[in-house]
Amino acid sequence: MRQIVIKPRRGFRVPVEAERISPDVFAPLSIEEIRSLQVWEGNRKVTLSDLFEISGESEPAPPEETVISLSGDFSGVKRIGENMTCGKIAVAGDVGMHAGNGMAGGEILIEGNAGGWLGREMRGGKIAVLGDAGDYVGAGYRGESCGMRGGEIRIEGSAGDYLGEHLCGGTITVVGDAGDFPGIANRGGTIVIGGDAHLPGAEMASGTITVRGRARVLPSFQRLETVEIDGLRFDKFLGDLVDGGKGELYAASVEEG
Amino acid sequence: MIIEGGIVYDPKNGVLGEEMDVSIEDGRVVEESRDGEKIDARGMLVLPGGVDAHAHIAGGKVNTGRIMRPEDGRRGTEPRTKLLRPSTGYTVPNCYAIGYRYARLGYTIAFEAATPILEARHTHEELEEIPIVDKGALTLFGNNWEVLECVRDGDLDKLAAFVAWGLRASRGYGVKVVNPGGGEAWGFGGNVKGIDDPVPSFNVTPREIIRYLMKANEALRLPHSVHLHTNNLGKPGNYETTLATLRAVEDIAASRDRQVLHVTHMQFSAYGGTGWKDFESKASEIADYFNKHDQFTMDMGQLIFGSATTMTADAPLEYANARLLKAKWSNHDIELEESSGVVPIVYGRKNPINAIQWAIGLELALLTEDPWQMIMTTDHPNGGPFVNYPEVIALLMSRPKREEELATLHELASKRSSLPTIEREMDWNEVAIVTRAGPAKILGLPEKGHLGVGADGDVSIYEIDPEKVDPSRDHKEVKAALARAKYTIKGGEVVVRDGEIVAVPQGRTYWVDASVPEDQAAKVEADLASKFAKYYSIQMSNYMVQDAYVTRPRVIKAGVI
Amino acid sequence: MIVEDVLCPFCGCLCDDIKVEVEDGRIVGVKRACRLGSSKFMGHERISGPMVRRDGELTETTYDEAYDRAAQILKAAKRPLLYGWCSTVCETAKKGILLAEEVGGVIDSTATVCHGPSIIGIEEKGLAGSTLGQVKNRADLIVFWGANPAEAHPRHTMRYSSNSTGMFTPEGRGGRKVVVVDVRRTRTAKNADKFILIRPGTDYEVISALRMIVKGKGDLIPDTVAGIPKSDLEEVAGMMLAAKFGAVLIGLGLTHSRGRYKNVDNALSLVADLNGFTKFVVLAMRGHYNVAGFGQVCAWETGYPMAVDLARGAPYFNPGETAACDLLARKEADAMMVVAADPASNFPRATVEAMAEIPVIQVDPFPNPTTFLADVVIPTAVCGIEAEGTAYRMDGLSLRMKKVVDSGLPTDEEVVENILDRVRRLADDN
Amino acid sequence: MVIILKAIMISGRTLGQGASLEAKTSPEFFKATSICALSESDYDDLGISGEANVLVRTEFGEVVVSARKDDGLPPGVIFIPMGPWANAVVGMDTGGCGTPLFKGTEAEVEGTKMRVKDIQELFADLLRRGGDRS
Repeated sequence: MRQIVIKPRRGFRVPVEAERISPDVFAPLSIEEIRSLQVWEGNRKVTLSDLFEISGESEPAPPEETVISLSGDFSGVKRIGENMTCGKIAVAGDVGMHAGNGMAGGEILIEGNAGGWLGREMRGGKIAVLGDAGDYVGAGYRGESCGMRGGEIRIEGSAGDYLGEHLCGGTITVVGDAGDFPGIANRGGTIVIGGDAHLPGAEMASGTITVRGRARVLPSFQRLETVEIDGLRFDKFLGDLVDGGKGELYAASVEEG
Repeated sequence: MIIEGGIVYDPKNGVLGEEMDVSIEDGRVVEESRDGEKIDARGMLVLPGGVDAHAHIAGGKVNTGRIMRPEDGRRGTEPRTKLLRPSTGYTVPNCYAIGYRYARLGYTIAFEAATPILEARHTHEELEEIPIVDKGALTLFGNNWEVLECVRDGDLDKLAAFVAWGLRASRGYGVKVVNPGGGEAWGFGGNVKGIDDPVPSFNVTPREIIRYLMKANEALRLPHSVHLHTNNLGKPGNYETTLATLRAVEDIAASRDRQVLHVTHMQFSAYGGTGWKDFESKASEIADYFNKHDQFTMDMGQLIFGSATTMTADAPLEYANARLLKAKWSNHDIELEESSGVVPIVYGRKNPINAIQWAIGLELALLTEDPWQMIMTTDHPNGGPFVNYPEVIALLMSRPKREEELATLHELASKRSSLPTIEREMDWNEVAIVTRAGPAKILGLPEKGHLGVGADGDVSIYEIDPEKVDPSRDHKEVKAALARAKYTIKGGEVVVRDGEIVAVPQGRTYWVDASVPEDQAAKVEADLASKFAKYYSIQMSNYMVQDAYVTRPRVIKAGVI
Repeated sequence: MIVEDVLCPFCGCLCDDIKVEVEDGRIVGVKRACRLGSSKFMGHERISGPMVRRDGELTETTYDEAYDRAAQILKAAKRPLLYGWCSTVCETAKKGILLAEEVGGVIDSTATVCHGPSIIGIEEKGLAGSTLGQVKNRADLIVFWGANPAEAHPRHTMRYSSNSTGMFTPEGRGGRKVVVVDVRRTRTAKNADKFILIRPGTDYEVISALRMIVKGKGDLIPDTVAGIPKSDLEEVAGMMLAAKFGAVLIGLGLTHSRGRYKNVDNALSLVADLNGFTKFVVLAMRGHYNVAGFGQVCAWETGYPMAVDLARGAPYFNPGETAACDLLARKEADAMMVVAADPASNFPRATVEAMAEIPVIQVDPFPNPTTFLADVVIPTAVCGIEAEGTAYRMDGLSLRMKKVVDSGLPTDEEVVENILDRVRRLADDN
Repeated sequence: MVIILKAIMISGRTLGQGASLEAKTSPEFFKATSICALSESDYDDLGISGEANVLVRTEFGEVVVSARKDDGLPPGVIFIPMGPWANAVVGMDTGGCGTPLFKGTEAEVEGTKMRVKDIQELFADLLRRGGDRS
């Protein structure tokens, strides 16, 4: 394994766009070449080493044997691990928006919180967040009919609104609460929410959403039966009938009124 | 400027692949240039600048497509440079991308195909932003209340006066008719089912609307003929409507040396079958008819696999599309004048309908014997974006390419069309006709589409040697060369070199100013004053497109003498 | 002198029939305009002259110095935000977008605190709309959802909607039904045939229930939806299905409430559903007279209607990330230029605090709280009264605004162009 | 004892606010905008009368505005015209779509003897903070 360690030299008030921080990009490069990769700080083109201290083995290695360790506050750094296909990124801290954009394989572990659009349009691989995640986890780009198509996202804390919007595949697990409209327009993905959710599964055509806490359920969902999963009783709903959906929604507790 | 030694195809002037020089001075082709600039075109193909007679490139519909499709916007993104504004979009590019991409293809003029008078100001705002190419807009008349009333009252003179007024009000170039009567019916959610189905509330039929508008068009001696999008477009079995429409106007004569009617994006109007299950091509029936009736012309409306954005004044069609595809749907009805719709679509190779549609466009182009009756288009972005023109040309020039493609398509493309049996391969002269000389003649643009003395100095030069390359076999080379002009010259200025934009001049906007007798004009004004007082939501004085919106006009005079 | 058919530079109605009386180069009377429009024509206190902040105080200066300062601020910024553009003409917006490209900025309009969510909804579902005249001539049912034209668009009902007359609507209000859905009984609601009072933040659920009923699945929904008896919803759905031409006119009640763009998204779906049975259109009741125009210009120039990030030279669009309030909430903007808008008043307080920490350039005819925070203040002519240009009505119709009187002040467009020129010169120097 | 009303705060356009929209420093704008409308029952429940002021508090801030009765408001919903007074208590979260939640903030309302700040006063503390002014 080749490990590259990256530490911010300072805080970033202006966001940094660093889609080059990816095992696929780093793998064939020497450490010096990695340092001189171009990233953007707002409207300024800078090199990676202008903003970050970079250390690690100098010799190139295959991407699947490349581990990128991010140490410090990366909450102002966007697009980390974009389109990565293998290897690993481990973040000891927070990350900014769009981490794991279009990711097809490999692994991202975030010990802190993740910004919005985590795993946007993800196709494969794994993302784990020990803290909270922002809005649009595993969602699509605006106007697209598909968000995440495959892979796994697990969030130990809570997630923001529009979790898994336009989900077309893959699995998202949120141990805490989800915000408004988790699984909206779901087209075949699986979402498990440990806590509460507001209007889950709106417009879903297929797929499964499980809310182990309390959910406010749309009037366009039909309550079918009570089922037991892992020792917890759930109301099972079919929906979203407003668009002829055949998705399954399980809610342990339903908000009335 | 002298373009030296290229292999020139200039069909209008009978130049068929001759090695010769082309001289340009003060923006026009001249016998001999004293100016020093020389362009070495030896071993290269030299054509007049491309002419796009039908594309949706500006105005409300196009911008609606952009606004509702950010996912399209992000495709084709290119950052700004010192010379260029940024580009975005594939099916609905921003204005700059439209100009740059036409220029890179070697096209130097393009016509927006459908503009309602009420919203023409918007169309011109966008046309003004499209760089490099010349442009114009066709004005929609087929569902306008004033038109319907003139037809109902049988008042051809007043109709002609209104058409002249409407062209001036919209700074429009020609008469576009889309699903005549259907757009008005859509005002209450209806449609017309054929050319003899009366339009609700107005008691006129599409047949009458088309005939009257054609007669008015010819009375005004407009440079272009009526430009028709047929009723029932996009529906299985519609070839019968298309043929019925043509038969209904066989007696009308053209007032100028051109067609009397142009039927646009014929691919969408050449369908057989009673439904989608037995959907089939009727391209050969349509082409047979055209081969016997040289007073009519058409354009292909070729389908391109992949993403497209359908946009048309045929609003009921778009609603049907959206429901069928479960796609997002925009609609825009325009008071007293038109309706329109926008729906994204992805054409799939393995989709039997799309595969047959793809074959139909090619059949039409190849079975119509006279290339002067046919224009190569994709009905951008309905059949697909115009950047795919090189693909279409390669298909027209190469039977092996067509066979390669057919092998990747749903088998019904071969079974329900005659495309596999068609041997014809267009040559460079025919390509020059269907992309340059033909559309220029059909539009009535004597200074475009050729390289004779006095023509506009619009030239495209491609890095392909017609004497060495066999387009049938080397179709990939053809496509690659056409996609990236070695040089595009616009008005005597090099705007593209080696496929890159090197200058960004502003083109001109064509519009037609047709004169009519004063008494007829007065009758129209009186009618309109009443309509504005009662029905329009704006004042008549704020209606007409002001000169500020057409800053570089090229005004073509026409009218009743 | 009476100037006829003047366009009103206030709300999205963009009324174009105003009569303005001018004497000695001053407006002395206005006819036909509503209270909002008249007030604007008759004039307000103006910014006295260009100013720059020195030692904490705004101090009068020359236009040249103001332009120079503005250019320096924008050029120095890594994340400049160029905001506003809706109470001005399209010609200003065009120059503004070019300026944003030149300085690698983010450009956004007041739609972001208005109908921005409606646009995001349109990106999901499309917009089944029409011009306002189509509503006037045909609509026999008007539904105002979260919209209160009686106060926000006072002439809307008379000119275009409930009370207008047209070809197929000769009886005007008498031949129409009006439904209002809102969280309070507004002045508009008081004129309705049917008023549905909903709880704030329940729009989405109520629309879903209506869609179920419209699609014949009403028996599957509960007896009450967010507190509303099903029978009320059935009555509204029945009115919708009975209409020959219905118009749903949506307001900020949808976009500013919980659910935001998804509320609009669902309303657009309802209208699409209804078109399977009868004719329906939906229109957003846009606020500023040219907020629609900025969206149009921005779309044809950059491909996107608002919230466009040009930092990397290629347009990038993602409200939630690239909208004005996003940048300020995350304190990432390091300079701000405000043209024809007042974010200090209209943004949440905590967002405004971020403005107070960065250099702010204001281009506007009128003093307002944004002036209090500005470092450079550049007064301009009032578009549509003292300057001509293009504006787009709420339904997307473009019209040319007139110049009625001369102010001697530069136009917004000229100011932006002057700053652009100076930015380019700074670039050349480097 | 101070009576505290829990309510949902919404903001929006009014004619008066609109007519003085471009005259933000005018007394008309102050009069039209620095107010809070309450349902009659909520108003009465607060134990206030006449030209009373109320303090509106949310998790994002607080503001003093003058109270009005509005028979169109249901109990539990309060209305402040759009503008800086309303925005003093609106949160900055943009809900992933760029737009703050101008309608629907949970608020507490109580009668107060405190004065309504005029527009200059409302921004006074922001002015003092001023950032890099070089």
